[in-house]
Amino acid sequence: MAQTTLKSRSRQIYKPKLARQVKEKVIEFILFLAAFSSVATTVAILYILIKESFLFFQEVPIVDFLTGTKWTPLFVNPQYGILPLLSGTLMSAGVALAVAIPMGTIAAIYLSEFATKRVREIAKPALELLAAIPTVVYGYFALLYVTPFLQNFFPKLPGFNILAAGLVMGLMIIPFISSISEDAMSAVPVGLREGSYAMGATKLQTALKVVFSAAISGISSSYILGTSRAVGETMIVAIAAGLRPNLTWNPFDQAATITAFIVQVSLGDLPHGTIAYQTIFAAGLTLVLMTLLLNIIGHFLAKTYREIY
Amino acid sequence: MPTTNLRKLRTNLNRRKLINSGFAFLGATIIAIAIIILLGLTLKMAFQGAERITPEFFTSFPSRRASRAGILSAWVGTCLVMLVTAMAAIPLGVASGIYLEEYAKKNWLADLIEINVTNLAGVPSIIYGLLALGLFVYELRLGQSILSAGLTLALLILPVVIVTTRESIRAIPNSLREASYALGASKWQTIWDHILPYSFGSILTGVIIGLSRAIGETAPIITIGALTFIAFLPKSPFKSEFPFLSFEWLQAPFTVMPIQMFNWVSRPQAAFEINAAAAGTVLIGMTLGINAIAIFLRYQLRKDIKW
Amino acid sequence: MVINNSHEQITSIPKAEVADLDFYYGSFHALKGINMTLPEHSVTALIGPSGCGKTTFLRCFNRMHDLYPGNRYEGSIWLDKDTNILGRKVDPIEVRMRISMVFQRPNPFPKSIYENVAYGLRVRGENNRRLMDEKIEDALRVSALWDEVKDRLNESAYNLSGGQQQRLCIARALVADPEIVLFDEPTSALDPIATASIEELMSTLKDRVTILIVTHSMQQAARISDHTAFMYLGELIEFGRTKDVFNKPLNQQTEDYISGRIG
Amino acid sequence: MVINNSHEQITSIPKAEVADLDFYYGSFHALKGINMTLPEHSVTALIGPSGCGKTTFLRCFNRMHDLYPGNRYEGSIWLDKDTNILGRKVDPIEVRMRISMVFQRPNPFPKSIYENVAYGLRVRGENNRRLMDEKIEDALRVSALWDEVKDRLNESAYNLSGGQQQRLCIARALVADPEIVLFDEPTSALDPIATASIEELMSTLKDRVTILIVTHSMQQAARISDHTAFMYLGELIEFGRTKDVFNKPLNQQTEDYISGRIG
Amino acid sequence: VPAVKSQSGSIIKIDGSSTVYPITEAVAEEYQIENKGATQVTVGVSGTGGGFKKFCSEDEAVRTDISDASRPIKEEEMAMCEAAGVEYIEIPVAYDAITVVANPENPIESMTVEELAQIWDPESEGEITNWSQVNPEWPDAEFVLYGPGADSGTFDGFTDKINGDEGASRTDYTPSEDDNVLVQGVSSDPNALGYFGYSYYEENQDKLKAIAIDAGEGAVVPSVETVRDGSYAPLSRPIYIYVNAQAAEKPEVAEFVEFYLTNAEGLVPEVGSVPLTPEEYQEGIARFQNGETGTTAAK
Ligand SMILES: Nc1ncnc2c1ncn2[C@@H]1O[C@H](COP(=O)(O)OP(=O)(O)OP(=O)(O)O)[C@@H](O)[C@H]1O
Ligand SMILES: Nc1ncnc2c1ncn2[C@@H]1O[C@H](COP(=O)(O)OP(=O)(O)OP(=O)(O)O)[C@@H](O)[C@H]1O
Ligand SMILES: [Mg+2]
Ligand SMILES: [Mg+2]
Ligand SMILES: O=P([O-])([O-])[O-]
Repeated sequence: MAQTTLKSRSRQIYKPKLARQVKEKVIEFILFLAAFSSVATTVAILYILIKESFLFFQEVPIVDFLTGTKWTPLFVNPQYGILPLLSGTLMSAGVALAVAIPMGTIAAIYLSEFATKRVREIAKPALELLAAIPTVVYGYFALLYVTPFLQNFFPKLPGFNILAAGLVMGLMIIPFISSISEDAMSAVPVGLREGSYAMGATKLQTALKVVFSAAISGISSSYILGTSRAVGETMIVAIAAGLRPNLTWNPFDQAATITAFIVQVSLGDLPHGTIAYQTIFAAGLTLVLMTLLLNIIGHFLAKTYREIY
Repeated sequence: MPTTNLRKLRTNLNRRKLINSGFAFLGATIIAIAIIILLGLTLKMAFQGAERITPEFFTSFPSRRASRAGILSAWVGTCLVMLVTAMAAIPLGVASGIYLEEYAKKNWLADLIEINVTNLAGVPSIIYGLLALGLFVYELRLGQSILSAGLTLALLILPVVIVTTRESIRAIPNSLREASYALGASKWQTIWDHILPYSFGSILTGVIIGLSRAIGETAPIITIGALTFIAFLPKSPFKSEFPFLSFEWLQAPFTVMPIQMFNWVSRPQAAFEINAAAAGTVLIGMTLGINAIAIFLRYQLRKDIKW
Repeated sequence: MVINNSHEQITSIPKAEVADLDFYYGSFHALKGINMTLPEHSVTALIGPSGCGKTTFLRCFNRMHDLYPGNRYEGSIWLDKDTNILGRKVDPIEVRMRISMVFQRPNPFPKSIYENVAYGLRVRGENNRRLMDEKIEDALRVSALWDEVKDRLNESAYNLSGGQQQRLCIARALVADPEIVLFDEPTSALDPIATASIEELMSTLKDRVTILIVTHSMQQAARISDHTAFMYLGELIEFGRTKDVFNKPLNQQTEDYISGRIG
Repeated sequence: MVINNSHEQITSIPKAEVADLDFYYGSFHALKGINMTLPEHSVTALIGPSGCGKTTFLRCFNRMHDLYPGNRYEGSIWLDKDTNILGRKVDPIEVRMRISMVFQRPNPFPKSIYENVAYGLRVRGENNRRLMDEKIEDALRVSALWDEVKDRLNESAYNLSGGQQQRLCIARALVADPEIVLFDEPTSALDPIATASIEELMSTLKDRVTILIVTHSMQQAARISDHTAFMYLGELIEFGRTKDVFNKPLNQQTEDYISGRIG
Repeated sequence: VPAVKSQSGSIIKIDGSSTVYPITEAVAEEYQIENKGATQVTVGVSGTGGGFKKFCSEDEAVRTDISDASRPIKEEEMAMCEAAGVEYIEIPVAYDAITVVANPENPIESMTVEELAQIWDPESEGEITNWSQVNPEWPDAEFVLYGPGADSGTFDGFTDKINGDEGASRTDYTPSEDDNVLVQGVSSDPNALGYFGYSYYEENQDKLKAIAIDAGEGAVVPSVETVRDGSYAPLSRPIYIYVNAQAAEKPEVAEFVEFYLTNAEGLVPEVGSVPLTPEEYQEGIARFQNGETGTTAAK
């Protein structure tokens, strides 16, 4: 090949350098801004919550807020103890998790280790539908079908109660646990599974002793996710668990959760700037801190039990 | 191997196999129970609402008389809100996903964004409602409008879109990236010509799943204050004079399907319970329809793409 | 068509006998009419070009193919002349308790060193700590790992080097006194030093068990095995004493392979 | 320390010259003081045991290592004596436009056959359909694929067989008239027949371009290359005309490798 | 309601009392049918207090044109309105009876004002929790209370008239601005007791039982007659709409208010409330047309 063609060829390809580099940089910057928008969202959430809560805590001592056993912010002698809302939140989440964790885990083990490919391909999306149903529909189920059904066995059960809301919420949370756990278990390398089968283990032994422990990080993060779902779930409890702040540990009782309180107050359309308006932000801040704490725990769990195979 | 030994081995084996089958039965039962309960409740609702699901139900506004009340303003509102949500969440989420997967260097900033996205995914939806109330309604003065609601839900599903975008991009084998670079493509060329087209389908699937979640969200919309009697439609986005597009509808008051259902659920008259059941059935139908599209897309993609 | 150019001089007692074995992955006919005997207390090597079916054959011995749908065996593998491993009524789990396996890549469980070896006993419901300690120490000694790990039995197995992990897997395979141990290219993921230590192990192991090993290295086969089987395109082409197969192959294809002309 | 036992008889014009090349994956020193010339219009083979750095070396020529963080080059590779490929101011994208690459596994884009080849032109902003048609036909002809695909240029490239896909990748690499084409074990994922057709191609290609190829098969190196470089543990041990390297290696390690004693 | 295509402009924003809501909703519905969607009306339910907070808001984006109220505007609300420069016209639209309801399974038929006060007194919180503590003849069972929230005019009216002090109430009950929630609660719990506007009882007579109230002259059950003749005491009261005087100058608002008052007589009974007399409605129209601002209700 002649030397001249080589030269001209190289000149041709050296040409568009600067324009291209500028374009690449601009695009990268735009994409960065987009990615950063999620950080901006978090900052905005914290800003709004902290700003309003700050005003709130100027009126209400933080100790009273954390230790008070009565939550009556809208009455004549308002009391701002978050404990009743907290107990409602924890109780309903507790009932839900008592349903969802065992059922979700067993379903995940079954799907990943026992089910045939066909069954898995049908059952997994079918289970995922449980999470796709709008929560307002679940609230409807809990209030109009599940509570009356439970009243057949527990005649004293009030019309609004934690139990029905929690049970239905548990049903909704199952797929968060089963799907993510199943993914984690499926990701366990075939080599480990075959190692166990080659020792003469049954499917169950392989599933529980090898696959489960190898996938523990993914499984524990599914529990964390399920928990933060349960704690933050709103419509089911707002519709079916009752709106009365009630410091109780009895699931047969009615009780308002943090989320239900926010919804209830929002329905009344509180105007900007009143203390009643600020209460929902203080309650929201509490909720965010709870879920943040859960996430941090999840992060640690994932770190300690990182999948190492 | 001595036969006594073999016999011991077999007894032990039989016990283990029994436990094994017991568990398999338990697992299948649990899955079946969960699905049957869901199916049972849904069908019960559908039967209860069936008498109300007529064409008029879709073309009537809400009314104080249950038998005349319909979901026209609700489903139109839902569609418009979803439109805003999709328009905001898709570009933002896809761009973020691309940045995180293809550009971000391993540094504290990338870690921050990454951890932040995970965290946002766990923030309860009602908190987005509070954000919207404080930010969109009061600080930015967007009012209790379709725009506020759409943006709120867009932020809510942003983590879903980001995560699925990242996963779809990650599923593209590195060999294709290297092939493109080796031909002298720049980074953006590689992304635009290869990464995006090849992951388009699965990103779309993720977005649709995100939207199907947004469609049923009630709490954040209640928080911005949308529970009202709305018996009219927002202005049409099209008009006869130039420039033919109108954005007034963005500012309009609105209601959406889950809010309408919530409204009817909390009415005590049995007749409205039927409406609520009918609206719930339609809402589930919409959600399932959207999910079915997503599943179909995913299936089509699996069939076509094999790298 | 069954080609079986066995040399006649196999002397030891047969531990297992393969008779007319065919194997199918769905419709793909991967093993074709294999007949072979596995002599007791000796090392038998399977060699052949990539894709010829060595791994497939090996995994018939502990019914590993049962784990995946669509696989089909035909023919039989007789263990001690009385049990057909492939028999319909024979439980694959029982087979696997008698015939254990070591894989190509070390695959210790994400558990402690102790628990990895203990697993072979625990699946049988063994819980007696004294007995387990004893057996585990024994297995680790035989696998030439005891001295290196005896002070850190509770550490994670993932802290070990690749070679140590593979020896751990060997200990795990040995702990419950299997009759046959199958090795599928056990050193292909290891460096030369780790490889040497595992090869050294082999010769001591055959006092306890019968060994069947797949290897892609002819040199390795020559170094460690007593008998060698050469496979090609799913068929067993030649089987005999290692030195015979390597020095005076009966079959042209074997010779081509050994001299590097094919593969 | 630079070991460079080059035979002296290299005759053709150097297309590229490697001078004191070191390469690091993070802190891992993968290439150590390599000096070599790449003769123009000829096929140069890189051989050596697995992990010796062949792929790493090859990917220095088109700056592929720039794609991943933590990689570091030292030294230089002069192209046509005037451009240092590794130079700080040289844009890797330009390098890749002049030096293209074919990978170990065929990696066509999930696009049509036509668009696969066209992509090499499109990245340069070429859009003239007539000119593209011409160049694409030419590239496909040179890659001995034209006759097989000319009637189905709009079909997906995934409908082609592995060997056809690899030839498509070669056409893609050739379409924009590169000066050097790098091949990284281009036949290792292919069956013998496909391999033969690609080997055949090589000899016709060298009229257009300079070829550097990594292969794990010494036979292949012997068959297709004009010059051979033997690498070991990140160093270039021996470099010279292929027949010299294979028949009278200067270095003991080369001889050991060629005779199968190591690797 | 048949579909009406949206075409033009103005929106009338209404919010406030849940007691008035059914009436306003019915009027809005009829008005929009008649009007073919030319004017759009939104009706929210925030409770009387919540409604006034919006009605008198400085923020125009939030401010409503009309506020539903189940009690007259309070001093502090007047001050808020003044600060925001909002003038208003007060128009009564119906009578209401705050109705005390129990589950139909509950054997109690009537209560004296004192008994009611004892149940709802702030002092009783945590102390009085059982029917029999109030009246030994009543069942020995814990009661469960439902009532409106603190933004509610009904709450203000009830506490004022029963406990003698506006806002004085025990707090360990289920509060909701949405009376439908209260109906749900009482109807699903045999030991429940609640109170809310008459129309919510009227609509749900099959699930609820109205408790007769004895203010010293014998127990009286709420009904259209007992409200009209004043014998259902002390829990009867007029209910209002408040119209922003500035907004009233807009023709569509004026048209709507007049439509409201001319059709109220027919629509009020339909939603289970007690209508005013035709003369009273005429007076209201006159007040409105004359633009008489301020409140006339005796405090
Ligand atoms: N799960 C499977 N399904 C279908 N075909 C398979 C499967 N596993 C292996 N094969 C095919 O069966 C044949 C034998 O494979 P096998 O893995 O036994 O070869 P091998 O001799 O062990 O090769 P290597 O040395 O590469 O491990 C090959 O053609 C392979 O492609
Ligand atoms: N991305 C990487 N990061 C760190 N080390 C690497 C990386 N890629 C390769 N190496 C190491 O660099 C050395 C050379 O690897 P390279 O892939 O160049 O070998 P090779 O000669 O091509 O081997 P093969 O024949 O197996 O392809 C090996 O020790 C390898 O482990
Ligand atoms: Mg194999
Ligand atoms: Mg390589
Ligand atoms: O909603 P209220 O009528 O009780 O104010």
